[in-house]
Amino acid sequence: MKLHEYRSKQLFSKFGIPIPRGRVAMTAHEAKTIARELGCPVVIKAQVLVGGRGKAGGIRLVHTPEEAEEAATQVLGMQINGLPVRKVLVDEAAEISSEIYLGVTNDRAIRSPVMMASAEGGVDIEEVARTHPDKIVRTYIDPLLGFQDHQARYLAVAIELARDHWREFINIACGLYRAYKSSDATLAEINPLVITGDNRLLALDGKMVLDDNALFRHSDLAEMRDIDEEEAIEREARRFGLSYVKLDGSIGCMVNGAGLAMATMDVVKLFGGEPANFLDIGGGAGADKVSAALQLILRDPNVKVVMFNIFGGITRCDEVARGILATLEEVDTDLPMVARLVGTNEEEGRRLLAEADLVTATSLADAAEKAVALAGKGASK
Amino acid sequence: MKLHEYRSKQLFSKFGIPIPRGRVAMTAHEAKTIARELGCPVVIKAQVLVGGRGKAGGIRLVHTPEEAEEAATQVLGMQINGLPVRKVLVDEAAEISSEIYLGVTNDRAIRSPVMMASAEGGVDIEEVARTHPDKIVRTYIDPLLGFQDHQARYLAVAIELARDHWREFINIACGLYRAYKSSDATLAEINPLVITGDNRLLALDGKMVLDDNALFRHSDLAEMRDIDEEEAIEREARRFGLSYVKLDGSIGCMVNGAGLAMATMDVVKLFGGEPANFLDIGGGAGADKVSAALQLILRDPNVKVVMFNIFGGITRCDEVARGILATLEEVDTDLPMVARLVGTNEEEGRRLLAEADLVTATSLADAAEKAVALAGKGASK
Amino acid sequence: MSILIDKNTRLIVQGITGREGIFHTSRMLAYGTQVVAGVTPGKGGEWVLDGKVPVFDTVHRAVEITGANASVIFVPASFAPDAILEASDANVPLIVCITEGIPIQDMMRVRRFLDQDGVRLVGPNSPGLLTPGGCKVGIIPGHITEPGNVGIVSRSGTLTYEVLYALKMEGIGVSTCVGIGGDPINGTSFTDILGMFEADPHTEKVVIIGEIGGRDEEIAAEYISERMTKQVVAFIAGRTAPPGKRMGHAGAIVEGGTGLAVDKINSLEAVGAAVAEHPEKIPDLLK
Amino acid sequence: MSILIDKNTRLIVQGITGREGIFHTSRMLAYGTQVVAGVTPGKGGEWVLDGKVPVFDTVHRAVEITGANASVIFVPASFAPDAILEASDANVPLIVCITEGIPIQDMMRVRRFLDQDGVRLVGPNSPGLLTPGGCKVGIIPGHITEPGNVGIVSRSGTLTYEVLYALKMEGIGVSTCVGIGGDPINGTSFTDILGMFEADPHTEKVVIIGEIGGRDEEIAAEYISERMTKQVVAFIAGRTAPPGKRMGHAGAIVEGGTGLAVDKINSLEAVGAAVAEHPEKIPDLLK
Repeated sequence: MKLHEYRSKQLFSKFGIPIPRGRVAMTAHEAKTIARELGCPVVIKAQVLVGGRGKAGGIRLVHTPEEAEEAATQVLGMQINGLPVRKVLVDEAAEISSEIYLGVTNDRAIRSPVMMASAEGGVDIEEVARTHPDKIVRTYIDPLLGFQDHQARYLAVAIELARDHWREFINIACGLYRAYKSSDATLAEINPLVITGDNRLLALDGKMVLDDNALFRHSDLAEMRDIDEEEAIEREARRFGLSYVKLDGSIGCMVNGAGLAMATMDVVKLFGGEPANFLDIGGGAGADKVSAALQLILRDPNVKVVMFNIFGGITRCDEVARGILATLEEVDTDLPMVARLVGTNEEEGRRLLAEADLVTATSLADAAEKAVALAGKGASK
Repeated sequence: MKLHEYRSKQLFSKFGIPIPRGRVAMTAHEAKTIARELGCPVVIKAQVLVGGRGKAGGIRLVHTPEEAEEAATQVLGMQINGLPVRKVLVDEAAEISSEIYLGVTNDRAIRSPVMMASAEGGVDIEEVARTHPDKIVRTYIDPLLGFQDHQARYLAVAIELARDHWREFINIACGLYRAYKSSDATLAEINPLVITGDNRLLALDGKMVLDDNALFRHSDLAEMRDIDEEEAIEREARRFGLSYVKLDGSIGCMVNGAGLAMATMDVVKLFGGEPANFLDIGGGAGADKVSAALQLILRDPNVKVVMFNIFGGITRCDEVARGILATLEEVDTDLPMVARLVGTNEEEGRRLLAEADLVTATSLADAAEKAVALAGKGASK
Repeated sequence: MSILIDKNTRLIVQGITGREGIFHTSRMLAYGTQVVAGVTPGKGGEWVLDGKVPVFDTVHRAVEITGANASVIFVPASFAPDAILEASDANVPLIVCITEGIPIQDMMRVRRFLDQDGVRLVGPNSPGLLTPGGCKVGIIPGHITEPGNVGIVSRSGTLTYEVLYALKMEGIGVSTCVGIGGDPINGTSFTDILGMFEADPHTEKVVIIGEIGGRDEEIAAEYISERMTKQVVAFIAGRTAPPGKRMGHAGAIVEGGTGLAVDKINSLEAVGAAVAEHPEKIPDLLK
Repeated sequence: MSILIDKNTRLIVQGITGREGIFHTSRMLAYGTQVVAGVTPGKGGEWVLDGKVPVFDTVHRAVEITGANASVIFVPASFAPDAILEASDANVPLIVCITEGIPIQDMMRVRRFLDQDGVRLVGPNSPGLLTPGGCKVGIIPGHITEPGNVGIVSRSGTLTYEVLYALKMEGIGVSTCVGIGGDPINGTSFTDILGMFEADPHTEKVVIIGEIGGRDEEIAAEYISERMTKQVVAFIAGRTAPPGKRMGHAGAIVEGGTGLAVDKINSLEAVGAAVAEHPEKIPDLLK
């Protein structure tokens, strides 16, 4: 789960990281009031959970409260990469003398958190990573021991930070690690961490991504989920514990397991079809969950055929069959359906489905072939 | 640094450990008021930093506020193992159906914290440890990983705790570990942890010892040091960073290093003398500290002779000599002094002391022999 | 004829009284696995499955009484790290964690701890292990495979069943099938298992089932090139997956351009491991 | 002719610009130790002691530039755990910590971490090591001992000097003297050093200097009985110490009746190690 910039910075602030004074506005009028309170110049920043805000014109420097209102009016009317802007952050403007990058994330290969810093922070940091990897320095963090002061010093020296900023930098790096750890983040990033005109370090922009699996112990953070920004259908999927990604094809797929779901999509494509979605019902889904999943698929108007590929392990084929049958009783649909059920309780599952009007398949290839045929020309490449 | 029972329990309470309702009284009248507020029966408990309160009559169960006042009057007038009782804790009385022991401390051989529990808690726990060591169960805690729930369950099972208390017990054990860890304790102990008549777990008595070396990061706890209970002279020693223990002999010893200080005492005894104190000036003591140490020794009226045994390493003999000379200029004393200075800057040290009227010695045995001789018959065994 | 588990495996089931625990215990018993005990705190002293399996309150007690040498974990994600540590503390040499959804920071700490401890963890988010005809630990359906000489190691769950089933349809048997789990941090890697298969005299060929994300398949390719003498065949899921959601700059910097199916396929093919274009083609490649 | 340090030791001094750091660096240089660098964060680029020793901001940089293979730590107690970890992180194989007063929970964590890391920590609260005529690391005065064939290992600081001096007075020389430090949790134990002396062809006899508290001397006695062929002589300080302040019940239970001088002396004598009645009698026992 991603946190908005303003939420991330508020969290950073709790851990002693200096951030600009600022507040969030839902309306242009509010933005004007905040600008007046803070004193201009201020920056109006679109709060959306996608990158590229700056290039899309979602960040504006303004010099009067009236300009703030005008800029906020524009930004609040924007869509950035398809997402409507519903909030702006009004931050006091800072004079920037240089931009640092500082971030902590998980390195799965090393199986540890890694803290990274660069003297060349800012929007082009990924370009720096590609072209001058030596300009990004890393220090791996023992997950049991935690981040140590000497590691922060190592980074400060390696990015050739002026000595009078070391104390601040060490506090910021340690604070960032604590923010990351205490909120079960998978990413906590300050970019840019600026040196201001009056020679202070300031976290001008912040980003955090939290581990969805750990939200059960962070109810305060879980409440911050911005449901506005999720497509209604994905929100619904989450509510049932389903993993759903909408795609552009015509073959609705319901599969148990992410790997098998991907493989199923691969095979559908191999036989010339286009999947309408990725949908993993997870392990051990009961009839309710299966029913919810099927209803999600049926809501997509592009879907021409539904394909079930269930290989039972912790998931039981009979439960899946019950879920399908229950849905077909409730929902009126003419769509053809291809079902392939193998594994745990497969006999019972097949017996249950025998009553319904479903095409059955024995192998994955068989199922994909039949589904592609049924989708007809609608499933063109 | 030891914490009083009431401080320990307050700290436990912050970590979710249930404690009896209660408050501290400095006067008998206060005790009466508290007893009335809590509702009787209550227990009046002497707050002193020594064991054996119960046997000394420092714990009284009373049934009316008037009785509370009377009991508090008596207890507040007591001395327990030489320490005057200046405070009493007035706790609501609990009906006890059984007593558990639960404690966490450092096991230096294993180099880890260890949590211990016993179904046979109460004042005789050490006797249990001696006679039935199997009745005390232990679980070692990885200092990086911390205490885990399964370890608490292990203890609960091993002491045959009734199942309906497991959830409470696990919370208490985890809370106790967090109290121990977050305050840099060397001991955190609940004895007894009782099962009450109405079948709840309750920490009836608590004890914590904090790591003096870690107090720099626990200023809130450091303020709790009960200076009333320290001898004035030991308090003074602490102020200068000296380690001083008063003994009954006549030979005042100033030594650098605990091991050498003990060895010096051993040798004094071996030659028939009795040390007046253990005094370690630590490593790298400057002239000020040496001067403070010497003044401490001179304050003890039993001292007949002062013996310096300084083997310079991080401590410099010239600094020690300067400290001695400075003191002798300030303080008027006729006591004979034996000085043995070897090691770092010893020439300079000896040169400085040559002016003063001190007996010098080359070896430890030589110094001890001379000191014992000078102490004369006063230093009898 | 197998790695890690066989007829002598004495298994305990942590979380045996839960819905999944009890269901899969009955399946494991039916397969012939020696399930010697279950563990559910607070239910020690009970027996489950018609008195076949005793339940203990702690792993310590279960191991002490039954001499178990492996554990399989079915407890919910929020309790699973503690369950793994409990099994490790009781010196269970093989711990198989089926649970999915364990927080990643928990797993980093657990894995770091286990590294010092010398126990082997398979999973989490693993379907378990299966030595056909010998022992089933976890949830892999037993009837979809037969004993044979092909070793299987997979990051996926159900996709593994798909492959086992496809092999069976073509009459190809399996020595041991190991699901190492799909989580970013797990206890056992492809290379750990490749090494065991290379050393196992009853395994003649090996199938790797990978998927997009991480670099485990690339590392496995290096290992194959340096250490493996046996034939290795692979399938990588996610060729057509849309690019995943980005993890901010740090994720991009750490992962670089890695994790794509095409890179994994190229790495494996470069070291002589044939990569199937869909899972049901694996049997052809083994012939 | 020595263990752990010799003429090839290339030493860095952490905390070199502090009062103790600079003083003892000059002493170590005067003794002939190759002090190749100092570390003080914020003072990198300076030179100390008349341009003899360069100062770096980090241990990493110091090691990178100078090829140091040992470090001695003089930083204050609140920063010392970080300093130890920094040296370990920079792969310094021998870390000697002079600092006293480090919180015990910090040291438990540091020690646990180092156990996985393969570096050797001597101390904290150690006077350091001395290989007479070869190398001095720490604060043991150099002129109170001469090269020879007696190995010394001690938990004490100044008491060690006392013994070195007494040996010198009797013309007895030393191979290496190691102060393992008097703190409850330290990096190196008596038995670690006994094993090195046993293996060192230039050490013929060993002196152990112990004190009350803990069980290290008892464990050393077991080791002597099982592994040592060389003569071992001991002194234990604190025979006449009044019983220390009690640490509550838990301390008494954990420590039991252990830690008394008499127990340590009995343990050592029982395995044939003569125990001197005062430190200046050690030379007699070595003859």
